[in-house]
Amino acid sequence: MAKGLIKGLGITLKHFFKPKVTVQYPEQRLPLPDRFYGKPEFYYDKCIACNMCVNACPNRVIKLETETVDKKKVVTKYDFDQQYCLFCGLCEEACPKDAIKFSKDFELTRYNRPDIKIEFVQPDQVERKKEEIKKAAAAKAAAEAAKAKEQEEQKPADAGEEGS
Amino acid sequence: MSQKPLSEIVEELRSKYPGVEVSEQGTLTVPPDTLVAFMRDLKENYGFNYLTNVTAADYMEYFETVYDVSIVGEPHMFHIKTKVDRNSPVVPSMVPIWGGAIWQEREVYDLMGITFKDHPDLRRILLDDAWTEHPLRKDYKYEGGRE
Amino acid sequence: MTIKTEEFLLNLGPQHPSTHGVFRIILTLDGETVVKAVPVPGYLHRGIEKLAESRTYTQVIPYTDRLDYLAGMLMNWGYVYAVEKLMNVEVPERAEYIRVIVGELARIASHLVATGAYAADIGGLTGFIYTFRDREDIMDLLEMISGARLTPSYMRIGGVAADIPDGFIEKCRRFIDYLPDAIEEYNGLITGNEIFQARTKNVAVLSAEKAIDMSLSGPVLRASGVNYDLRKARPYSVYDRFEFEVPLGTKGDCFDRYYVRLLEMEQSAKIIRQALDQLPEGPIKGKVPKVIKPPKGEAYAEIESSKGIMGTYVVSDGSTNPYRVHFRRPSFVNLGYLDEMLKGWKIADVIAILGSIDIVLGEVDA
Amino acid sequence: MENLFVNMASGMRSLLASAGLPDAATNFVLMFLKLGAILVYILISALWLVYMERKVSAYMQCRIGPNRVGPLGLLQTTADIGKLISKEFIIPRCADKKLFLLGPILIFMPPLAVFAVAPFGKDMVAIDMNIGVYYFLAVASLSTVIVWMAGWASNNKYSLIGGMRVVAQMVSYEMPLILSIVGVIILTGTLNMSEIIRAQEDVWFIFLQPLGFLIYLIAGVAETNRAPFDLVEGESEIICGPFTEYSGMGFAMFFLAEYANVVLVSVMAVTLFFGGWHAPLGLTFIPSWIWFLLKVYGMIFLFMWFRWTYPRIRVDQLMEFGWKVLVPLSIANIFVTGIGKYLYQTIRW
Repeated sequence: MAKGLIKGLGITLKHFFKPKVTVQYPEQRLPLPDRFYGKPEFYYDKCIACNMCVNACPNRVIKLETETVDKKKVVTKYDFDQQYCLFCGLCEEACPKDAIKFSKDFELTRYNRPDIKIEFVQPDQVERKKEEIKKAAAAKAAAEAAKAKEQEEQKPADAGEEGS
Repeated sequence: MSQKPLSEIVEELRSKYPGVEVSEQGTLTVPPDTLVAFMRDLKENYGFNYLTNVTAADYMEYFETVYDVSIVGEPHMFHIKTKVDRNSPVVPSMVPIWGGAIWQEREVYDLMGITFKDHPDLRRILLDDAWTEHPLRKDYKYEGGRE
Repeated sequence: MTIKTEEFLLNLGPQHPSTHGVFRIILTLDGETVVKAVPVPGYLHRGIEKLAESRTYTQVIPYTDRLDYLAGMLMNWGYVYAVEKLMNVEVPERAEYIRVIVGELARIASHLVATGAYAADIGGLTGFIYTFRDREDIMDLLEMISGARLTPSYMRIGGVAADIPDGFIEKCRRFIDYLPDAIEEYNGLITGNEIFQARTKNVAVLSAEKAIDMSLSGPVLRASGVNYDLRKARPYSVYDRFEFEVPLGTKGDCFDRYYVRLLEMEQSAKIIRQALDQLPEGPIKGKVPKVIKPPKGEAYAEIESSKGIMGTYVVSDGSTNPYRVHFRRPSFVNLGYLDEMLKGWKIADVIAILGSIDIVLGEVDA
Repeated sequence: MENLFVNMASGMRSLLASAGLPDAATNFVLMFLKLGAILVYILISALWLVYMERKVSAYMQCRIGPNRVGPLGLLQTTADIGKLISKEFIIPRCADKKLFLLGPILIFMPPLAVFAVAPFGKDMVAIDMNIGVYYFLAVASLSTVIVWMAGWASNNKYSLIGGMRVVAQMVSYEMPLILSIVGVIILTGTLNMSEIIRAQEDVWFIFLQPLGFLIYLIAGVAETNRAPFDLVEGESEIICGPFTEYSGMGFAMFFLAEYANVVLVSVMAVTLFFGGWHAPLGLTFIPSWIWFLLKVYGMIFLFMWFRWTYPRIRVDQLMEFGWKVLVPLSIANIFVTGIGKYLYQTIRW
């Protein structure tokens, strides 16, 4: 009659002496798989400002703003409002350049609500990018100018040759 | 029990109920006034004893209630629709035929605002009792939200 | 002498340890006996069906995770299956097999929670911890393949998001081999316990006719002896290629409803084993355009989720957003008969009966 | 070691006597000290038991349990009590204030009062009462009233149901509890606890009264409201029973009193069935009071083991089991014991 009762006692007693499964969290950590969706990471230099991630997001988490410098798009703002994020990974999937990725950092709690929003783009980054573009444009312009000059220099010679 | 093939049942039903329209995918559209007789016939004479799903959709000019009925243990299934007048959205309740409609019809009533005649307990189910609108209607506009 | 007695109202929930979330039952009690019960759902209503109307077809997938959050994979599947039916998309074989594997894993996880939570409802907390210990392995597996434990959003229209990662199959096999030992342990600790049996046997007996009439599905229906499992009755995906049985109860009492789940876990393990053996090579995503724009029309598709029949009704108006999405949530429909089931039982039985139906409030309230 | 506490008491007595106190005053002071020592023991024991329960439950559930506060988490309960003290004590608006406040104050009375007659070791009993067992049964059953009072005064339906369950359960299980002890009393012919222990010098009564012990064990678990008989505070049904509305220190008092009751029932079990402070197998080099405590904590481990293995029984099954199984069995036990003793006496003498 009481067979089940005694068997139950046996099972709990057996586990009393068995090794435990607890992971002592802050000191010990379980390995996370590569696909884990933790804190998002944004690679500024890879981003081509195509807006794919913004459109892929089901919950309008990402805010992307651009500025056009010399006909090239510069990302001036990439805000990730993490409190609305579903961690579905659709933005990562949509991105053609792997500019947004999810890291393995899962400790996302913050003491203050404004801190939840991640503003990825730093002003100096934008400045640098703008500088780079300008420099590149200038270099290109210079190169073109030099080329044009060369051509011009060659031209009269050619013309002279032709004329002779 | 051995079931007749679905196409035969459809033919039979079509001859019995002239108002029934059959689409290419096999969806039956039944006029609301013959709905109860049609459903009762389905259950009692064709053995469709299991009502899976009751829902509704809003097409701005009219509502459509949707019923999915099947037979326990068999692959047969019917997708049945009824057009409901949007100004006076009343359809007969399926609860006397299949008890399982009780909560699903309450949900439709709650979110779509279609009244089910002869439903034993037609109250709001998901939303607050004091709510006055029906959010799944297409003309429902909610206020608030973020930013 | 006659003693004047009075019935009183007891508000069970919405915050109560054993309503598995925010569910409320207004009980009219005569002493400890239930005279009348009025279930009140809706405390977790987020309006997923309405939200879906302003999302694209792919964007709805993460929301389906939040229906039955104990088996998010199966909810994903139910939705993408309906959209695929609407678009007539062919899903590659490998994707189907992966779906079966993760779906059955999710089913085991969900049943483990049901088993453990039921033990806790009856009062034995240790069983709860044991089942959660073993569920952790499944969570690890799902995390490995989808990147998230509870809300995978792993399935895509036409296939799955990513292929099976390295080490997944071995880990999965190890878990499947371990599962029978775990079930043996639950049987010893929970099922075989005389007190547990006294609490659950012959409690709230549900006849097969009534269960069919009330559109109950899943283990609740099968516990009453009704053989209705969509994986067998109307095989979808590749379920017709696997050999498995549909465990049935005999009486339809709380014990049967509990025990059918335990037996189903064994069958699910059997399916996973076969799927791992047969797993073909090939693509994991069918030919689906980048922007999903199904033709005008509608589709209703059903799958067998861990709680019962999960149906999805999708109406398309030809645009990128679904015109109307409706989810037939098994937990919600299964609760329809709760008020009648509770009548005449004690307060303690209310918990036992509610637990045996195994609801998830995310699914009930959508 | 053996006479550590006895010597302390006699040393104290001679000290007081040499200080020129009259005999009556010396006795009074000594009694006061003894009861104070018992109070301290109970409180420390309750704290320790909360920790032990958490550790035992954790180990049975493949967990580690508290291990952060202090070495091995030993200070966890202290920290918890500190937290509970600093919390607000909320009195519900419609509660019966006086009774509501009186509940947690009174709940410690019955166990404290009973411990006065508990023999912790050889010659270590605060008051050697010749109706000790009777006193234990009478005073221990008082806690029913207090818990019921707390449940009623809370003006909460869960509390009320819990309170009703307390009364029903206690009354039903007091019967088999008392009747199971009667067997022991028939064997010894005394109600004095020290006498009962002395009678077990050769053979413990668990061997003479196995059925009596089993009934005592079951009824004792029910008396302390622990699983599988924890209907009173079955948290999956009625939240916390009569204690639902209590917060802060009020809750802590009920919580600790539960453990005091567990100690009490275990002390009685050891006294009546496990030979009290007698050392088993002649291992007398360990002091008697250590043996006693070892046996008591062994019993408590058994209680905890039950709790973390078994689910909860239903209220009607509880009543049925009490009245239809335990009471007839215990009466049969008395009957068999009586016949056995009569036969034993007629054959021997």
